[in-house]
Amino acid sequence: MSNKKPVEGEKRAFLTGNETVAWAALAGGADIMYGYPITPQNQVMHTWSRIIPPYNRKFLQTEDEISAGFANCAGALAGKKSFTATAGPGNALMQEPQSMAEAMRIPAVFIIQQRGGPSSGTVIYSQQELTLTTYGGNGEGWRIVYSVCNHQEIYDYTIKAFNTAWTYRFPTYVMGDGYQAELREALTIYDPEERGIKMVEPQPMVGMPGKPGVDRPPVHLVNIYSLEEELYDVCIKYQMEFDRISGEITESEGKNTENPDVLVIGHGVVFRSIHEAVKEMMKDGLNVGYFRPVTVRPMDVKALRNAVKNAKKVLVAESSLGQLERQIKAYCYGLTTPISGYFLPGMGIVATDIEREVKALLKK
Amino acid sequence: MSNKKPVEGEKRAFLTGNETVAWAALAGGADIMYGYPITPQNQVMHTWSRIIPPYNRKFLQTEDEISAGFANCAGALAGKKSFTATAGPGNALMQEPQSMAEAMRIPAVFIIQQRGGPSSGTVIYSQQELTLTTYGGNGEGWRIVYSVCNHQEIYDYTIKAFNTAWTYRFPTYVMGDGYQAELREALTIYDPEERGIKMVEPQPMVGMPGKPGVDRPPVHLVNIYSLEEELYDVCIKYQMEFDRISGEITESEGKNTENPDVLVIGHGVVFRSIHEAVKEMMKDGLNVGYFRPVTVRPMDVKALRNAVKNAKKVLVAESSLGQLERQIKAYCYGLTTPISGYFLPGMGIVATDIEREVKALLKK
Amino acid sequence: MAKIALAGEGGQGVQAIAQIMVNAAFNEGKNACYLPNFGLEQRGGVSLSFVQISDSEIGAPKFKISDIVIALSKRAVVRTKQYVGPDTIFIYDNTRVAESPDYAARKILGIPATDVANKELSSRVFNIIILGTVIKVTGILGVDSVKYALQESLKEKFLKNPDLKDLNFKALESGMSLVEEVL
Amino acid sequence: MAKIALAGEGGQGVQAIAQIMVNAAFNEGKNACYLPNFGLEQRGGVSLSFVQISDSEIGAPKFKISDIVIALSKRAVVRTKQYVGPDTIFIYDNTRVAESPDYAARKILGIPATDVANKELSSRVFNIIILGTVIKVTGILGVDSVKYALQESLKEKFLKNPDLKDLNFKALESGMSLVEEVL
Amino acid sequence: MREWRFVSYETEKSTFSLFPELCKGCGLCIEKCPKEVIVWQVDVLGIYDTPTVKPKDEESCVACATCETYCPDCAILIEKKKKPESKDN
Amino acid sequence: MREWRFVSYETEKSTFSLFPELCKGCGLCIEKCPKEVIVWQVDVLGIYDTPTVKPKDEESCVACATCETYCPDCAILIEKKKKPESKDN
Amino acid sequence: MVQKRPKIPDGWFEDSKPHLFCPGCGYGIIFKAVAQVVDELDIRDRMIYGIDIGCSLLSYNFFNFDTIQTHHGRTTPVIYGVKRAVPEKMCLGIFGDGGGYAIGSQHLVSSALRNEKIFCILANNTVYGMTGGQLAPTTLPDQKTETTPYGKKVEEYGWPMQGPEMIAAIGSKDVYAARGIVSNFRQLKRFVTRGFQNNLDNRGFSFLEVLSCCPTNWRTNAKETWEHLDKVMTKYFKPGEINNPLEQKEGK
Amino acid sequence: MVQKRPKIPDGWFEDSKPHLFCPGCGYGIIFKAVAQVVDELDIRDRMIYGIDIGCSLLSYNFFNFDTIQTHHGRTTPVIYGVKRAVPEKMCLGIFGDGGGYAIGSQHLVSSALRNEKIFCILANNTVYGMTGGQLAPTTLPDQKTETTPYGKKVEEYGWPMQGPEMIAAIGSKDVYAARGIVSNFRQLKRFVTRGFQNNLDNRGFSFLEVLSCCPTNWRTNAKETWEHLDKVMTKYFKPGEINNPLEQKEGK
Ligand SMILES: Cc1ncc(C[n+]2csc(CCOP(=O)(O)OP(=O)(O)O)c2C)c(N)n1
Ligand SMILES: Cc1ncc(C[n+]2csc(CCOP(=O)(O)OP(=O)(O)O)c2C)c(N)n1
Ligand code: SF4
Ligand code: SF4
Ligand code: SF4
Ligand code: SF4
Ligand code: SF4
Ligand code: SF4
Ligand SMILES: [Mg+2]
Ligand SMILES: [Mg+2]
Repeated sequence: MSNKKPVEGEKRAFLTGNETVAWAALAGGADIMYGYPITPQNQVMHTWSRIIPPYNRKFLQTEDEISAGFANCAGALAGKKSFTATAGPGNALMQEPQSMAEAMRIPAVFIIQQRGGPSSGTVIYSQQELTLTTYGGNGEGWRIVYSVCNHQEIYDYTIKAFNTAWTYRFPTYVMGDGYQAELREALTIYDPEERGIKMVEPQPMVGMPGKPGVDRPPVHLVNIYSLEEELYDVCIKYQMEFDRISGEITESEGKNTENPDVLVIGHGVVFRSIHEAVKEMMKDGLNVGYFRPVTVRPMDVKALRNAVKNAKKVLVAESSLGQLERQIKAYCYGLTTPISGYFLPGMGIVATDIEREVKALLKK
Repeated sequence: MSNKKPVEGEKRAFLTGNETVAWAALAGGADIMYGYPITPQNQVMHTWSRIIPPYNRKFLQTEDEISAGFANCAGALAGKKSFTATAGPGNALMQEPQSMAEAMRIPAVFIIQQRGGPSSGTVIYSQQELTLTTYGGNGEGWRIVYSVCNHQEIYDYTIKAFNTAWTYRFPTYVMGDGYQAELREALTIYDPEERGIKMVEPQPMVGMPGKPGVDRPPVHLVNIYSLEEELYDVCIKYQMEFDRISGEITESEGKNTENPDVLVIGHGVVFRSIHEAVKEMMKDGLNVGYFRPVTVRPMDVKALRNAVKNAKKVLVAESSLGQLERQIKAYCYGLTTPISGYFLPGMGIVATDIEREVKALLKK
Repeated sequence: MAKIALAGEGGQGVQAIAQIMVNAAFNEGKNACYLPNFGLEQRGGVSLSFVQISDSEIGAPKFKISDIVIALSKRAVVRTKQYVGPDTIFIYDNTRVAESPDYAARKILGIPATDVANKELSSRVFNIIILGTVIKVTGILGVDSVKYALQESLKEKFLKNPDLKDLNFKALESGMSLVEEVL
Repeated sequence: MAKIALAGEGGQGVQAIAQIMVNAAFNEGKNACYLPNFGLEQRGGVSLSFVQISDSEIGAPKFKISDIVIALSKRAVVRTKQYVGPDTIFIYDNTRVAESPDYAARKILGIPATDVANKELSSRVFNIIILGTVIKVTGILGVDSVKYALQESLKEKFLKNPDLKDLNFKALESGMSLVEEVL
Repeated sequence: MREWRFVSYETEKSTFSLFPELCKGCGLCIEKCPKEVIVWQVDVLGIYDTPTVKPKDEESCVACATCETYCPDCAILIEKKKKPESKDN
Repeated sequence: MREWRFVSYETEKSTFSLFPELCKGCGLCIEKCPKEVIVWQVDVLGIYDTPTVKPKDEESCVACATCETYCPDCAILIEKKKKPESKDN
Repeated sequence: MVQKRPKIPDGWFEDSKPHLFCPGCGYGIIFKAVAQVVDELDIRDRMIYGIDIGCSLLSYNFFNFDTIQTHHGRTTPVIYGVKRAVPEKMCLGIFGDGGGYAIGSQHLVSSALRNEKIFCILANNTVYGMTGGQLAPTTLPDQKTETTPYGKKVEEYGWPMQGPEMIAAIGSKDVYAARGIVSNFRQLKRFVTRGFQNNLDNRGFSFLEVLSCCPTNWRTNAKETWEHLDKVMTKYFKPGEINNPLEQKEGK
Repeated sequence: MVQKRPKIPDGWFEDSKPHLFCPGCGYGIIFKAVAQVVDELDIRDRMIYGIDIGCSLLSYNFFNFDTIQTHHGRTTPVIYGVKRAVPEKMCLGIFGDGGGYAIGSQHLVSSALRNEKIFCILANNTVYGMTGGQLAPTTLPDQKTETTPYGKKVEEYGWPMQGPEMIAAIGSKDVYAARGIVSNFRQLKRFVTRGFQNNLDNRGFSFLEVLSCCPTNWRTNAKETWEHLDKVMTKYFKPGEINNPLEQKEGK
């Protein structure tokens, strides 16, 4: 990595979400991206490969998402800040390596730009990869997933993702969607160190200095175990660590969560509409509020339960068929606030949709 | 398919679970299996390829699970009763075609023998593929999943799976695990038609008789859409159909669910221990009961909620880190019966475990 | 707040004028965003663009009902129907689209942009005429700031051929007056 | 109900005797099941087998504490430690394993099966001697039904060499009496 | 049977027909014609409002149908005219 | 440094050592020896309680170390003896 | 003036025309060859046609025969899946160089190995067309793509993939492996015919790479398109039959 | 009697011996050649070693250098992933014919294509060893496996895969492609050395198939094992160098 700073000071910029990812990765000190084209994340790769030459970062287009995912794990194992980006069927295909990253505690970073599903679906937009991104693979969801809602957040959380990954050594995700990926809007880009954000130094898990067997023992990393008991011990240990660090990681925001007549819950880009709608309705004197998980894995369960408990009614709005609602209900088990869902799988949700639904709930 | 019946009348047999799958598929009229080796399902393939020659069925070992999954879809599209079997990382890898099966309503049958996870985990056993099997891929879980607990059920539900798939045209699963796969135990094998089980005839979705464009229009099957609205319509339609047929499909069993002090919930092989433990405790005069979902997707929500509501306390026992508990809590949102979990990821649970946990709950 | 949906054939420069508009808004310190649509085909689909300009924060990147819809071809007229509401001003190129659509909009305005471009200016600045009409109808952007953004985005072309600048500015103004006539 | 864990080196015939036992139980109309363990290696791992025979329904295929543990090699003794509880009868081959393990079992019995096999019978029937001891200790299966199952499973070998049948039956009986001596 | 709009041009050896609803104005035919017969025209616009093509004159076309063969959209139809002598028959 | 149990056999041209904790009794060495020197033995058992191997006599071995090379488990060590003449020096 | 009909092959599904491909796209020419051969061999009622995600997807309603649109790179397992289930069908898959040589190369390799009785046609346009022009396994040295914006470096990404040569090297003598080019229609049709014939004879796998053009991502006009095909691409990819189990070996 | 030490190469991790492979398994011989060459080239401190799920996994603690156990077929992307991130490392992957020619063949093909500067060694034992002896892409005609219990039919599954030939055909002249056999240790070591050398020179991808033995699944005794290797397998697979970008072409 060269010493030249990609971003000096603070700058307003007008970018697409995909461009924002690439610039944030650059500013966040990413060393290498491995990727395979898929709409709507292509432009992350395009931008990255276009802007890196002066900074001595690397890019490899692999033969498929399986490879991109495994190579991404490899880059991180080798001690480099490594990332990839994918979507939809590519995300499904990449679960195999993501699952290895969970099992081996590999601090690889994944960018997910959700598209319509199932299967090829559309190349446009959805929130139908929530379950897949938070709990995909044959594992237990040892992943940290930031669900962003605007370009500023894309920038901030992409930088943060590298720090989270390398601090806690769980695979870390920034989850956006096709709308955000292709949308052009303004944000402030900056050099994180200048803002006082300490960037965590990556550490190799293989290939450390010294001759193995002479200067140090060789490192032998595995993800398979001979006995049930061995795997069990690993599972319990990692789960406990995941639970322990969750308190440090979870992020959420809420408004008027003290005692709203209706609390609206949503994540990612849908939150923009929720935010707008709730603001408008509050202006109109309606007693409504919102709760938004920023980390969808782990979830800020305490804040969530609090908000749900205080509300008279809850509306979960999402561009999928209840993937968020299912999680909310599981996390809030034991509470009795009625929860209803507004689901537009693969379609955008606008503020007037939210207002209409909330008002219908208020009337009931 | 030759007319020779693989099983005449009823017969006691002493088989492994994997052998049972193969015999059931044969008796159930499966035409072709596509598969890729992975422990613990290998013996399904071994047995199938060994027993089929007299019956003119087919087998293809493919180059990976992706291929096995897509070829499985293809066999069904071509109007053949087609199935595959996989596990663990193979199941993760096979999500891409499973997702296509959901999107195109392909009546393909999948046998899942869960092994330890995440990643390679163990080749032995777990219940850690519940989330993956019920909600894997970038979709909405339009799948029908039977979670079996003994060899008789493996036989019964493998036969049933073909009927379910070809009746409702959703991909259909029989989910077991490594223990059941390798266990040898007794069961009754039979010819389904002789038992009065009407086997549903498969119907091709492509390659029907006649010259396209002359005798009939050509068939053009897709899983991708140009507009969000098109995909939305498909999603809503399929979800409604899935919901509509759920009432016909869901299966569950319960004991002493009227008013138990502790209700134990578990699926698959763990239910064997629950069953034994509850029986013993009831003998001892304890007021305990159980609920067991047979279809883990769709879930018999009505019976489940009823059982949970009536119970004073609920214990969810599973060989995974809360995958079933999460679903139970989501389905039971609004109820207040305390639910606690007993989780042994990748390890077997025995009756004495259940008894101990239940008694601890009773004391609290 | 202005929500503008622009639609046309590939090559008509729809995305370019969306870009100029949001650049102008950005320079003015307004909130602005623009979402191109993307279909499956690389070519041949209707090119759509969703532009929003506002003094306050912007919600969803894609809206369902437009304040203004601009449709530049027959297919574009059909494709944009869903974005038309009772308050929408619907503008179409009446050189290319003979019949006025019977959408239940607030106003439906036919602009002979193609005709004017071909006859009075140059077919190349067809989209700038359209830009002019949008600017006029919305009134949300300053003409100078649009000119500045236009200049920035065509800087290199203008450098090579200084006459182009004039041509484009004329087109812009002509678009503005064309729509004034029918408003 | 009997829960039996058998462990040995590959080639010692552990799985074969598990199979014969459950077959005998099946023929007697009992509930029976047997779960082989499988590790990663094709060879070289300790071969384990979990057998359950019962008059009533059988719960989990794998149990945590055995009624009877049979360990036929040093590694098998170590590997099976976790299945030993205070009520377990632990049987090991004291030809191969010199020291008696100090597990907190109900009984720990050393059987010179290898010695007897090599000296009095044939090393090939080593596992059948073990089968005899298990049958004796559990008492859950009829000797005749075990003999029948044994015969069935070795039918072809017995056909080729009728002396084998005698040898095997002798081994079975010798196993039964060996354990009787130490019980 | 669907009807396609067309324009036909008579040349000595061929009838050159163009189906504007199929022509996308790619120009492949122009470059592939061995006799450089085909030229752009704007009198008839293609499906994407692009210029379409026509033979530049009545003499050059040899009715080889290369253009027809290579048009990816089947927008050209070449009908070979019977040789003059056969006309006399 | 780990110590391995071993048994050594002196032959004219070599010292043939076997490490029973490494020998798995596969027999590959027996079949690969160009001089058919190696035979099974049960006096020393291998790691899986299998028979191990030894040279059949003192004459046949030519100290070529083929057995050592092909033993997948490094269970054989062949030490070539210096030629008798050098012994005299 | 009598009504004239365009020479749309019977094998094309006329209702879906004009088709969805870009102006000047080579796929149209390939599809013309395919439909003509299908008509000549009179096998339309036996056809099962599979397509990738990739520009071939745009042919989901192109033909007058049954079509399955699959996933990116997965056409091959879908069509051999059909063939194994109903061997009387003629199974054709068409996909791009990304689908065939990158994400789906294991399927191609394995179909050649197992000698699946299917016909795969791969459009080599040296880019990922549908996703907007990224690097493909066939991208030429120094070619600029969206993911090699400064030109593809051979040190980084190697030389262009030699597909039919690879297929032929895998081992079976019964595999038909050839490379055509959209600028030579006669040859292309001959290769398509033989590809089908090899399946009709139940002899073996047929693989045809076709040098195709993508004027959209190449940003070429018609003249440049033909030149690039004939002069540049053929420097790296030699048209011809690499393995022909049918007697008649292709001379030119 | 003085303490004698077995001739375990320095490159082996002695604490893990005796290793986990079956008696008579060919992997042990391959690993001996590898370790000897690593020691001779003195590159232990630069080694990153990747293994599949497949019997190669049993070497997860075999060597005295850093090891990553990956997934079935995924060793290749993991080690080229490392190489691209830290090019100063020497990246070696060892896996089976199932991992290399079936589920991971896209990675092998692509590594050859992109000329990744890594070294892949593939153990060809004509079966899936670890999972108990199913069909592999290399399975011989009529060979009985668990999934071809009546013998592999060539009509159904084709001829045995010609791996190094395929790798060589993909296109790059800088790829080292060879086939060794565990019964010819001298040659095997030479090929291993050249494979590493091609990476050390930063020239290109190195691929070495090794005809190996699986007495467990073959159910052969030692004599039959060697015979099967030398007499039967070599009928279908020719040992030698298929492509050698280093000067010294291998004669025999
Ligand atoms: C699993 C998966 N990965 C990636 C994609 C995105 N994708 C769609 S088409 C395409 C590339 C198409 O290129 P090619 O196969 O060469 O076909 P062409 O469009 O050039 O004909 C890609 C990468 C996808 N749809 N699915
Ligand atoms: C994704 C996935 N599919 C399948 C398996 C199961 N599996 C483990 S090893 C193996 C085959 C090993 O054969 P090969 O690659 O030839 O190696 P060998 O054991 O013969 O050396 C298979 C299919 C797996 N672990 N992961
Ligand atoms: S006629 Fe065909 S080849 Fe010629 S320009 Fe039109 S579409 Fe292109
Ligand atoms: S028929 Fe031949 S000569 Fe005539 S225009 Fe077409 S290509 Fe040119
Ligand atoms: S050194 Fe050579 S001759 Fe001596 S035993 Fe070994 S292989 Fe045989
Ligand atoms: S010494 Fe080596 S080769 Fe010989 S039997 Fe023992 S393990 Fe096998
Ligand atoms: S992008 Fe290229 S390959 Fe795809 S349709 Fe357009 S021209 Fe053809
Ligand atoms: S199963 Fe075969 S390949 Fe695997 S360790 Fe045993 S002998 Fe070697
Ligand atoms: Mg392409
Ligand atoms: Mg193998």
